[in-house]
Amino acid sequence: MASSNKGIQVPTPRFRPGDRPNFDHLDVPQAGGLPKPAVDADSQNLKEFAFGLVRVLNHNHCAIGDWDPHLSSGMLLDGLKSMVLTRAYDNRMMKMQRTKRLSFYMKCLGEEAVAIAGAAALRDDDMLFPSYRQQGALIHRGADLVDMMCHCISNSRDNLLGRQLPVHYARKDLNWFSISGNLGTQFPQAVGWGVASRAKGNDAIACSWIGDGTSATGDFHAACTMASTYNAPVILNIVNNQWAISTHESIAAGSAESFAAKAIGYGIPGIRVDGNDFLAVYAVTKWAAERARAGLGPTLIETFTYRGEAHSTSDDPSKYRAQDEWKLWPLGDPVERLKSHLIVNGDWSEAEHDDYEAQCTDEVTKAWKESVSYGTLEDGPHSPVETIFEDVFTEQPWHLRRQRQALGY
Amino acid sequence: MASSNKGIQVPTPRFRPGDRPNFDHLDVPQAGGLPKPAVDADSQNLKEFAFGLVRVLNHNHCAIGDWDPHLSSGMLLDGLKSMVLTRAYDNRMMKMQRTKRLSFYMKCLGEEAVAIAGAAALRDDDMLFPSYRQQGALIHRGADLVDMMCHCISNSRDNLLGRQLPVHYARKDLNWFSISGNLGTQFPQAVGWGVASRAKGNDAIACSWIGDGTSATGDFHAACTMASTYNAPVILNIVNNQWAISTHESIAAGSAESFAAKAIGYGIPGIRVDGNDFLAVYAVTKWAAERARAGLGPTLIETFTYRGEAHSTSDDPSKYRAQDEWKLWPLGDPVERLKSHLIVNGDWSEAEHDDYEAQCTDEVTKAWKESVSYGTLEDGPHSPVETIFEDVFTEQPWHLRRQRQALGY
Amino acid sequence: MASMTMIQALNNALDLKLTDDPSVVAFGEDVGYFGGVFGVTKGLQEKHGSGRVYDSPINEGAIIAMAMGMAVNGMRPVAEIQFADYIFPGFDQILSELSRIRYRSAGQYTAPVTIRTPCGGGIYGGQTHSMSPEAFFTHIPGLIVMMPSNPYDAKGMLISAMENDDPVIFFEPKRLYNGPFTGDPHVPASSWTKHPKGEVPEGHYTVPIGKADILREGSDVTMVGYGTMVHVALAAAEEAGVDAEIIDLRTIIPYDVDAVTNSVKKTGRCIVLHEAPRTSGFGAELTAQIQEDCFYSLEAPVMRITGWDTPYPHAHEWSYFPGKSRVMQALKTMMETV
Amino acid sequence: MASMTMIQALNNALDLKLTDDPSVVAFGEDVGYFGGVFGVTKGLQEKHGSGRVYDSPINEGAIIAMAMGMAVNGMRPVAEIQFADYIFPGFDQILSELSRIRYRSAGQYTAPVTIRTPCGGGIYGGQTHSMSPEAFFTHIPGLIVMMPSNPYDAKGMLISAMENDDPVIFFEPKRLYNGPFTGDPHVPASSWTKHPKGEVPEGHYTVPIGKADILREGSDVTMVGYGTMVHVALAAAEEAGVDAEIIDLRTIIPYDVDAVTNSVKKTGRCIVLHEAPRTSGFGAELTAQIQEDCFYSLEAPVMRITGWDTPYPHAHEWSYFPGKSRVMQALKTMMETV
Ligand SMILES: Cc1ncc(C[n+]2csc(CCOP(=O)(O)OP(=O)(O)O)c2C)c(N)n1
Ligand SMILES: Cc1ncc(C[n+]2csc(CCOP(=O)(O)OP(=O)(O)O)c2C)c(N)n1
Ligand SMILES: [Mg+2]
Ligand SMILES: [Mg+2]
Repeated sequence: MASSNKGIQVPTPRFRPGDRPNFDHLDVPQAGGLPKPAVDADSQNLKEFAFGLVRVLNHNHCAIGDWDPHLSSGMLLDGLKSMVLTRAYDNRMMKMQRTKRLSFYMKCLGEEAVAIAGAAALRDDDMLFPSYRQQGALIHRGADLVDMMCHCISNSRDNLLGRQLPVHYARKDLNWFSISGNLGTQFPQAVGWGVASRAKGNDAIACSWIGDGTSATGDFHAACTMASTYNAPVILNIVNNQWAISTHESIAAGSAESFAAKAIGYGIPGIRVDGNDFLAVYAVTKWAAERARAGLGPTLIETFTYRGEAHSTSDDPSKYRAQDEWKLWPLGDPVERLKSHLIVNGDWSEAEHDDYEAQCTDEVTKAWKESVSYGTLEDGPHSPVETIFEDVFTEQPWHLRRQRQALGY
Repeated sequence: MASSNKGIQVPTPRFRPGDRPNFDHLDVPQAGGLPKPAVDADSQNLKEFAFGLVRVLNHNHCAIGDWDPHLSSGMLLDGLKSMVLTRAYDNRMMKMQRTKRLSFYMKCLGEEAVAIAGAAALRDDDMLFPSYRQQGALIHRGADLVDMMCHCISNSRDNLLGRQLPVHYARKDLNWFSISGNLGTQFPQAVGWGVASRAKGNDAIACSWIGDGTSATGDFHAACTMASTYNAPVILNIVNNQWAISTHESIAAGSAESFAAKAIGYGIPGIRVDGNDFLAVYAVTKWAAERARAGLGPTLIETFTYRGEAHSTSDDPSKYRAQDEWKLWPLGDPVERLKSHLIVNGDWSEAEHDDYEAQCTDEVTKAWKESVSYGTLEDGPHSPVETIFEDVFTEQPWHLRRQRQALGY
Repeated sequence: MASMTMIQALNNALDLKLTDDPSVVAFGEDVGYFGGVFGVTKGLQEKHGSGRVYDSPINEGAIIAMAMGMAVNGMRPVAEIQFADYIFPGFDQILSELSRIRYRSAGQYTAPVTIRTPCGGGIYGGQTHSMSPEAFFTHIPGLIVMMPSNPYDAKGMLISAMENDDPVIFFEPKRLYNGPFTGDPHVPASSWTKHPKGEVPEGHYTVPIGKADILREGSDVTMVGYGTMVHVALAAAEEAGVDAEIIDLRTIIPYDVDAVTNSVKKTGRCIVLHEAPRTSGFGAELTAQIQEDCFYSLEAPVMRITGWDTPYPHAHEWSYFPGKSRVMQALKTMMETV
Repeated sequence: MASMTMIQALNNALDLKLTDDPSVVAFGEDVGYFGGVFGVTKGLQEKHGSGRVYDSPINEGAIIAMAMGMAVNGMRPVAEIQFADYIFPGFDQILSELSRIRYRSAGQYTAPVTIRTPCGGGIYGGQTHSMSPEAFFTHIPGLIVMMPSNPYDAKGMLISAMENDDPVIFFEPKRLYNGPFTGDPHVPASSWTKHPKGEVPEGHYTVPIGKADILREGSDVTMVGYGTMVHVALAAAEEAGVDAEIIDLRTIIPYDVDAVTNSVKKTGRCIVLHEAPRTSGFGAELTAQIQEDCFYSLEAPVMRITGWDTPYPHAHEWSYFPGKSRVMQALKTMMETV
């Protein structure tokens, strides 16, 4: 890296508002270019995967190469449908936040494949430790939209009793951990969960996701270190969507060649995968899951993708990044790519897709109507007020009892 | 890694008390085997250095290969003398701790070259952020033994006013940072120091050392991440002396191939060096220093060595490791190796060495006598009692004034 | 003089010091190009360059350690922690390092670092964007802890913090960023334009560390607080028609013990207020000290009005926040105690 | 019954639970083969296997996060933090995660984790091996905080902690590990053998969470403390000839408010004691609550005997430690106050 001799050097993104993005500098390898290693391959021999990019869908929307998971059309359609439904859900919730029906929202536009293909490649009893941008996996696991919405609007049916910010779902019934507002904390917890699974003689594994920005946290290092030491059955995903709020991924990456490369320092496989390629994400996750389940330890996956929308409803990306970045993103839109693949395969059509999109919009509208019938954040009803003193401890100690009474309950 | 499917897996050292150590499994490459890259080489092309072992002194005690720093006999002798003096100092202090003249002590037996060759390769205005096992560097920078001892026995001349545990030296006049009892905290601080140096237009760099065990801390990741992001002029050393108190290095390493390999994930050069080879440590440090000084960023160095003695005066290593490990350690004793090299070169002799050792013992004895004349921990005199309330803030606020008065001062 | 929000006042303080003093740098998550998620550093990178005002990776421990390393090398960094709730990954660097470096090196090394961080609830931020964690920092010897309640103080206090040689934890009550707030979410938000403390001199001035502000003199009861709660106290006393003496501590450590003691000795009654949980909150320290120093003047026990000992709940934010009605009720009880 | 040191009693509690309950694991730095730097886990790896008792990398945040993840998956991990001074790299995982998981998931997920850690001074450990950081944890809703003062309690309390469904921070006053200590370093160290609380049943028993122990009944003054300080209080009261009622809280959160209130109402005077720094120490909370609940019974202000607001100095350890003479002086002042 060339450099001057004075002053603090800070990486800058190539494009800022007003610039015309051009991603020619991104080396996007051909689909099918990388071999698929055996599940029990030694991590020492897998280093190239940390610098490459596993891709299955080629420009003609065909699945090629070793990594093609050869999924049935049914499974592919399920994945596509989850992605389309997730997008419809996100759009609706965003709109509702804009009319102040919920306090906050976060979309996953452009990253739907990351979570949904990931979840699809796992067993239902595998435990997910998500960040706030994997709602697709929750939907794919069959969460009822009404339940999800009730949480987001903190109404009387919110299973979290209005305690959590919207989108911080917790669903034990779906093996979905409680999302934390503190970045990265779930990564080493997932390792602990996985270690306990083996301790108990189970073969369920844990899977967690953090963002590119979050890879800088101490908890990232904690997770990778512990996963390597205890050979934990866990899949650790870094979702590199290029941005952390307004901060470009280069601030977390520094001069690193990839986020997956960090795996090498822990002696675990690190695989970089096209995050907008449903089949590739599925295949890599499946490989890592089989490996973990067989007692062969953790895998670090970098899903290379792009955050299509604002970080959350609290920021306006046009203030810090060039307007068309997502449109010009060379890895495309995961929904369009899987859709085209299904159409090329003869398993789907534009018309069916349009119909399905309309159906999702309806479903989401219906769910919304039902949800607000159980209350909204603004007008209630919410959970009973005295619940704010519950679940702090198993039993309410005297000081909380006094405080509850002081509030009149 | 082969593995069973149930139960928590924990790495274990090969040898425990009662075992006969055998280090045949260690792949010790020949001296001179690795090329020396250009100072401005791209870190992407330096990965092999993270898995190799830079060695200069061969079995015949000759310096060979690209990394030979071609040091003058004077410099080599200075290094040897610092090592011998450090060892004498350590021995004396250990003995004095055993007779309760100081509360605590930590030796660096077997690791003298790490700190001393490191310091020798740096400029005096380069700032050192040491851990507690680099006393050799302090001695090499010319610290007066009496001053060091006065600190260790917390007497009236302790420059730290008796506030710190022994061996936690702080010497601004020697560009030696204040040693912390909290492992690893100095690593990211060193990065900040380095960044500030550049901000001010200076070319002084920072150099820090942590242990193999400490590489697991969050601060390690903080340091490497920040160093990479801001291209900081800093040398980050992991002193892999095989043990962290009773914990074998495999607990921090997990299945990693080396500690230097962690550098790859940050896109910075990672170099593994024979830590018992003075010339190799010097050469690698010098290379990293030139690189950093030229504005080319940080380097992570793993110095591969062995902790010859107890962790500190608080533990007994015969309780957790095989007795002869250090004697059988294939990389030998750094003092013997440099001594033999100088003898082979004709610049030193056994007799001169013996004389010098005796001289060091005398010097240390003399220093000890003088030190205790200024007080000891047990009997004082110490710093004035009221100093415990000073330096908490620049000015003493009312609550500390009241407390001081309550104590009668 | 100009009318400024608290955000503008803080921005102005930073701008001034960045201009004045080449050793000042400001950094943190999203602090650079974007200007911070609340806009406190807006425009500063453009004006002072990316070598002075810049983004950092998401690692609060690293941010604080970096700042400390820079400070040890003669700089005066101002680090932003995006939300006070996220300061804890940096807690060890603050407690074990920043707060002790002067002490443990016997004055050889010092760390004039200012850590700015928005705190407090009132924006439906849920349990991870609402904390008021000041009490933790008051239990760490060697840290100055401050919290302004208005734009004028914010600027003067931040400049004092940046010019001070000790590390400062500088809490910014985010609910006050854009206007005063009396604790009733149903009253339309007011703005700093109409508030006298929204008038801020454009040049350099300081508000001294350790000096409280008596916002209102009174004889019935002393109310001691800082940040958002002083506005709540003012409004509650007003509405309850109680002649309260209201003290804005501004500096929490070392706080203005004389202002507090003199007032309580005069009024004989005291309510301490904070938004943080009650148990071991800074109100406990104030109460303990007041009962010690003013025991023979007290006509009633010192009363604490605080947040509850629970995480800050999202939907029931206004049942958690110690708002006007709770303070009025406390005033009533307090004045009825004989 | 057997005579045990506190180390042996803790070891025995762990051994018992490891035997009883397959979901229990114990881990931490040097906890496995070596048995911990103070020997609390000695022999347990050999007996229960390296899959139950094992070493961890040096990352306290990782240790706590691991424990939490395991607990969420049905286990009951006991994590050791080698010194309480080193718990802060794990502070975020404790505060943001462990303490809140039950709350934020509305009871779906719970984390029955016990974090054991030696605390306190008295062994010339300097500022990084002497801290008593309990107050920080008392300000975090959702944590149980305990500190035993003798072998009998240590075992019964540790078993209670391990069987409880809430996370517990379990402080072990290291100065008491091998014998009671009355705060005078010049008196020869005594051993647990001669102490009634050194008699420890070999089987399972519990000391209930939240229940204080009245070590001595008395009518002149109430002394409230925990850990090492209760021994100092006992010795000081004895030597001063004051008829003190001495309460060992044992559980700090939630503490036994009835025991404290009843006693202070009876005696009319109170001294609270801890080794931690004074400002915002747990003594502040106790004092604030006592003056609220017992205001009309108090004949003198509640007095705090604590460590100073400085790091724990190495050489002047005994000027820092709130030892017998300071407590006796306080008793004198207290009894003279009318
Ligand atoms: C410990 C912590 N620090 C800061 C924040 C504030 N914050 C929330 S999201 C975010 C950016 C995260 O970026 P990334 O990890 O890339 O995830 P993405 O949003 O892109 O999915 C930040 C800084 C936080 N939630 N937690
Ligand atoms: C944060 C923290 N955790 C734990 C400790 C206790 N401790 C002191 S030294 C040590 C082992 C360090 O081993 P390593 O990093 O390999 O350094 P070495 O002693 O071998 O030089 C431990 C666990 C500490 N000082 N700080
Ligand atoms: Mg991102
Ligand atoms: Mg080591």
